[in-house]
Amino acid sequence: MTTATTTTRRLTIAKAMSEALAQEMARDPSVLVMGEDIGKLGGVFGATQGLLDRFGPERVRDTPISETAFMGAAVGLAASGMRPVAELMFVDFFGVCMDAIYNLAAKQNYFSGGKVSCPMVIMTSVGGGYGDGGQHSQCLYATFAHLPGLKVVIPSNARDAKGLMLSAIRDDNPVVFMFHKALQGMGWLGTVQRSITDVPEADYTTPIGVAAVVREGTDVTLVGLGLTVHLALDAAAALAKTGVSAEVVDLRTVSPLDRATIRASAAKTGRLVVIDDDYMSFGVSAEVIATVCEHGGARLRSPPMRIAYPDIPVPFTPVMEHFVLPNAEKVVAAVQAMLEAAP
Amino acid sequence: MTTATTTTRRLTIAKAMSEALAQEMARDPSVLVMGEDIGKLGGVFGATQGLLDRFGPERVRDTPISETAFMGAAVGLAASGMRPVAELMFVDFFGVCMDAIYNLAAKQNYFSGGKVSCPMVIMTSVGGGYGDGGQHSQCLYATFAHLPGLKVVIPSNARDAKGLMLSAIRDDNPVVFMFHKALQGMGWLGTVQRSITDVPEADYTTPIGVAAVVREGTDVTLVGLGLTVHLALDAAAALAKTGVSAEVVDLRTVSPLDRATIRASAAKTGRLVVIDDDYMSFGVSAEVIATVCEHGGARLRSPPMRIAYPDIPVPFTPVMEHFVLPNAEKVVAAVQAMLEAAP
Amino acid sequence: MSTLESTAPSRATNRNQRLWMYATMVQSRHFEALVKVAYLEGKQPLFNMAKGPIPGEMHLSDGQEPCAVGVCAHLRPGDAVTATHRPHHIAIAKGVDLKAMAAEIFGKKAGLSGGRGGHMHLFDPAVNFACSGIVAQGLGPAVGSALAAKLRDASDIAVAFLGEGAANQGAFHEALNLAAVWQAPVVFVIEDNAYGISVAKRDCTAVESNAIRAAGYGMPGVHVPGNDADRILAAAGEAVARARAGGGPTLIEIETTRLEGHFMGDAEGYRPAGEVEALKARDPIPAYRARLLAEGFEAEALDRAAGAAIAEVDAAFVFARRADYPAPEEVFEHVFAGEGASQ
Amino acid sequence: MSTLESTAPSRATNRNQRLWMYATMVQSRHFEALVKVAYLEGKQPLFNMAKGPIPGEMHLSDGQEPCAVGVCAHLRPGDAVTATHRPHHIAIAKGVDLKAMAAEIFGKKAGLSGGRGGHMHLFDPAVNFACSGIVAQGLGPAVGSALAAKLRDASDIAVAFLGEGAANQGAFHEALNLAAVWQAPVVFVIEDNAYGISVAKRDCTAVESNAIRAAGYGMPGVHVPGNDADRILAAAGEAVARARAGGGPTLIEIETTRLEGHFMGDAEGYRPAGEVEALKARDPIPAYRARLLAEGFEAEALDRAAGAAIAEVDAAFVFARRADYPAPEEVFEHVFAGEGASQ
Ligand SMILES: Cc1ncc(C[n+]2csc(CCOP(=O)(O)OP(=O)(O)O)c2C)c(N)n1
Ligand SMILES: Cc1ncc(C[n+]2csc(CCOP(=O)(O)OP(=O)(O)O)c2C)c(N)n1
Ligand SMILES: [Mg+2]
Ligand SMILES: [Mg+2]
Repeated sequence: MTTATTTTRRLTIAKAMSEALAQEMARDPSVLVMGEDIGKLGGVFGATQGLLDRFGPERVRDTPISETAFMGAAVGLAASGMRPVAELMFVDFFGVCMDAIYNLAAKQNYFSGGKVSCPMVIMTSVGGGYGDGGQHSQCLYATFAHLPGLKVVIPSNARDAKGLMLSAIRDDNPVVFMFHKALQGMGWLGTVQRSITDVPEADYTTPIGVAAVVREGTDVTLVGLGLTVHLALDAAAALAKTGVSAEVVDLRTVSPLDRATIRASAAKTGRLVVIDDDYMSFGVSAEVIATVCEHGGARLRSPPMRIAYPDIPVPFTPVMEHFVLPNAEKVVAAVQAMLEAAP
Repeated sequence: MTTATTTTRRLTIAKAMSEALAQEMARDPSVLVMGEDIGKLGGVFGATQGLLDRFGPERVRDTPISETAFMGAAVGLAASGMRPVAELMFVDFFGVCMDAIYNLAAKQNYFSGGKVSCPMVIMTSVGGGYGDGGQHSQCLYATFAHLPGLKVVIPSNARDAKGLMLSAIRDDNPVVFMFHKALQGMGWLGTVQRSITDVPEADYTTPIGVAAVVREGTDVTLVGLGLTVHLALDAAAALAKTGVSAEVVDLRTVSPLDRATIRASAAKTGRLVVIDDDYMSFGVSAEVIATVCEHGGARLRSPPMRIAYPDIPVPFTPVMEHFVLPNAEKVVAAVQAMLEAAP
Repeated sequence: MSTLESTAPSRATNRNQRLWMYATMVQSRHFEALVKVAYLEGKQPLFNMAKGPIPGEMHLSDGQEPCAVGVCAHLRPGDAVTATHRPHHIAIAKGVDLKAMAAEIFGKKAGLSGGRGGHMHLFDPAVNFACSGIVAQGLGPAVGSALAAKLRDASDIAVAFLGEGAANQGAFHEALNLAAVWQAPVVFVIEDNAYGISVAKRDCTAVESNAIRAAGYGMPGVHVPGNDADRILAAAGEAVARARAGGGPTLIEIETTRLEGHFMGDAEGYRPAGEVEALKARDPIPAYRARLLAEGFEAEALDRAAGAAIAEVDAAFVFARRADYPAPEEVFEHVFAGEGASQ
Repeated sequence: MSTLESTAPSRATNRNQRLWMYATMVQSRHFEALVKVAYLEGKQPLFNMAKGPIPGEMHLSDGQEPCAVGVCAHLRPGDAVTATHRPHHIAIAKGVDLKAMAAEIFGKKAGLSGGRGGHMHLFDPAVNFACSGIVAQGLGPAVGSALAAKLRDASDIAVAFLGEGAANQGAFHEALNLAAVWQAPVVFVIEDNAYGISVAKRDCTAVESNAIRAAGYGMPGVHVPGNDADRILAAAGEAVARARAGGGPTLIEIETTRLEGHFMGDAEGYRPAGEVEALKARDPIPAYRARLLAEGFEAEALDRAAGAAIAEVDAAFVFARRADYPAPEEVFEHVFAGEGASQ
């Protein structure tokens, strides 16, 4: 990890992503970007703003609505020495092109015995909370993290977003870069202000596969990723007022999972709550809990808890959606229940 | 669950599946079967043998290699009062048609507020161990189980296969019926003999969502599904010789997961080993462990262990593949290590 | 079969039908006008899509009404229609209950699915209407519904609407081939509004007219220029009659216009200057009114029909606004058919 | 553009090229013969696919050699080729290292990917050859490789081979459209062997010749009857030259014959009686030999070339059989590029 120079510029994740893309395109002629509406429009979620003007239509390609073809093409480009960055507009659309992602991109290096690598980035928006209905609000972290050969990152703030994007492009492997719509900094989506951070202008990388302890504490470990890091931080602030010291771990990468950081924090605090806005079962929360509880994990003082989106489609109407989404209050309540049961 | 009359006929899972299909097609004119090579060929894995001759090409449809179209068509058929059974030849191919499965079929009932149900069965082969390489040997249980609106079953023997198939067809929801190639009873695949069981000729159902304790024990709970149930049973037999009494739970359904049975067994024995031939991380083993360890789960005497396929593509060459697949010896070793650490 | 340029008479014979078409176009446009008003309420700060009485994305159909009425004029409640993310005009022309539809868009309990679906997931089994937010994924279900009708020897048919951008998605190809192989009674209707979000048809589609693609499936392909309800009526009439008579599928591409942005909030920077104004000058509804007047319809008759249609919409919006929100706990209902709430 | 019936001269001019074609067809056939022998060894009991020196599925290319040599005669190492689950003839014609290829099929350490890939996953970057076991998924990567060549201003091209069954897969449609929109230098070559496993082309494809589908992408479509290496050579020559000259993609469909089952062990009950015998009577290799002799090639020259080709195969198999298996632990290598073993 290159150490970055300090700066006071504050950027949204969208701007941090487009800045990282622009800097890397300027530095490395093999980088090109493609996807739907990433050219003239600058990306529905603003991740490619300004790139078409600066780098032209050869390197910034608006594609047909043909995810299978362009994800497959990215694999061929990667095999041929390029470093494509392909946007899947919503992660919810993975079902139309997953084969190219998980059977081609993810396995190319292995099938070729290391002779043909697959350096590409798939960037995709995740998450709900703004009433977009069940086919535009999913997270699917575990869907991607379960399948080998892919690295999967999800930044919770702009600083990490830029560093992870630069790492992702330079990685010789397919990296799925998931950005959460509630953190993206597009005015029309509402944005958690804490995700807008200072971002060094310089070139720097944030390592893939390394979680961050974003708040230290002693009584309980709250593990989150993307948006839920902010729920955890809000909960930690509320808990602090009641004298409970919560440590917050931002996973940043779900594959490969930084099990050491998770275990160390759980061992330190002896209590674990995982917060995940993806479907609960067979999800991130179970993997984190298993990582801590299994042989070789860490000893806990109380049974761990998970606060996740339940195993139901995402409803449209806000009264229902917000009822089931994780939030800071649910985290506080869980921690309090845990402490009451075994102080 | 209808109680079945006794019989001494022994069938393979393939025959049990095709018998269930034939019986239900005879009973219910709304049932039809479609997929690649399910007609003249009787299914690459024999699940539709004899159906074309008996029910004709209107109800037994060989399709083009167009999984997206025929899975989507199944959704339309289901919405229109039919009960389609569609075969996805290998689960590995899910990536070309997952949208129709998880965004259409799985969510139709919810999106319509219960007004348009989606009674369909997707039957698909899973598993490796016979040298078919990384795009034809995957399990992907967790990939399907993670997504809401689908029920997911995987029989470990012919008796359950027939009963689960009849339940699946009669269920008003999409059911993914995963059959393991190592249990299918096709001579050319080799078959675990224990999967070939007596199968009542009569009509009977095996309930979806209910696990079975297939061997009782007191010292450790071994949880498996499909093929790994047999690894667990083999391990239990070996452990019995050393005086260790292992209980074996056959999940039978992964979604919805029968958490009560899992927790009850784990509470009884105080030890848990989960055996899974799907990729380890974000998989079945983590969900089972979280189910037991989390708040409301069960108290264990030792940290649980998981024996799963590692997070790597499936290699072709048998020396590598068998090295990483779970087997009974690994289960025995895990249990012994667990008992040694905390007798 | 070769591509046909629609040579339909510009003067349809059925007076009532044309009056209905006019009034229904007016109704649809008024519906969108009221949606617009409601959608913009409370979108603060900075056009926050999550806020106001109608959150999420909103795709309006202004300008595309001729497609909906020209096709649906031939349809009966038993005919199935699958629409897209831009479904209002089609739903209205198909006879979807206006009150329940409006209530759904407001996320109310009285909505078509009790607020679970939202504007991209409108299901009304009373008139066999459904839609999906994933591009081109309505086509498979339409083929399935058509096959179901054929199997039960009904003369019902299915119509799948899609955008011209969707014609580059794999599902389009698979569904057309499958429909042709099955000789399913289905009509594929492309609404060519020249854009898929920001990407112009000419920049992403290798042919000028998608009608030519029909030849690749041995089915008639018809191109209908002019966004003219009468020509659409005639072209659709032939296709629908062919399907009902067992003559198999047809592909129709209609040149239409999108008078609004892709979704509300779209800044439309990708449009050439003056384009929207020019399109609005060719607004199909006043043009149709002028034609009807010129042909001798009385202004009073037109106004009466339009007035009644508008009044229905007004009543639907009053109903929808006054209706109750569902209880949050209802979110767990209808995940699975025939079962209670999931958790 | 309309479909072209290939009107190539049946008498090619380049003597060496045709000698190479003949010898390479013989080489490929001999390769398959030795695969057959090895594959059948030890398949006990009951043809157990898991057993013997070559486990898993085995798709032979006997009868399809003219497609491979007619196309690859025009290719250079820098040109990319993606093939299918039936890749041997194409790999051989493209110049893949025979020893490493044979060793891969035997699962040896000296194999192309050290035994990780197997017969459906042959990668040889020295000649830019790759293949995939998922139907039609090689097309996207070929378009990507072609674009990469175009972007670096090389005259290299890409060729994607596929079966006629694959032409009904969505990826086909998307890739052809994308290639046309990008004017990528790629040739799509359909080997029409009349079957996709057991399903006859006429039962699943709505048109007689897939060449007609090219019109839907504004690219030339060529139909080559007769399984005739010289006609294929001519048709491919035009397409390759067009691609190299910047003239964009071409679709070629070749009528060929599958002389064996879909895979080894296929009982072929779906074939009409006598079909295989009739096809074998038209075996393209003896026919080609006869033509060359008739045109004045000396038998001795043919035999010498063929003999050398056969000797190479024999040597490759000796090498492959004698080669060592990898160490099991190597299974963890190459999951990710540029990193050590994963676990
Ligand atoms: C598979 C898939 N890819 C991308 C999208 C995002 N998306 C929604 S609408 C749209 C444009 C569709 O264009 P067109 O089919 O022409 O319909 P129009 O919006 O013009 O009515 C896109 C790309 C999606 N919903 N599904
Ligand atoms: C997406 C997908 N669906 C199904 C299969 C199973 N499958 C393997 S080969 C094959 C038939 C392919 O037919 P064709 O394209 O004509 O090639 P051929 O086998 O005749 O060479 C099928 C259905 C697959 N590998 N991938
Ligand atoms: Mg459009
Ligand atoms: Mg074929």
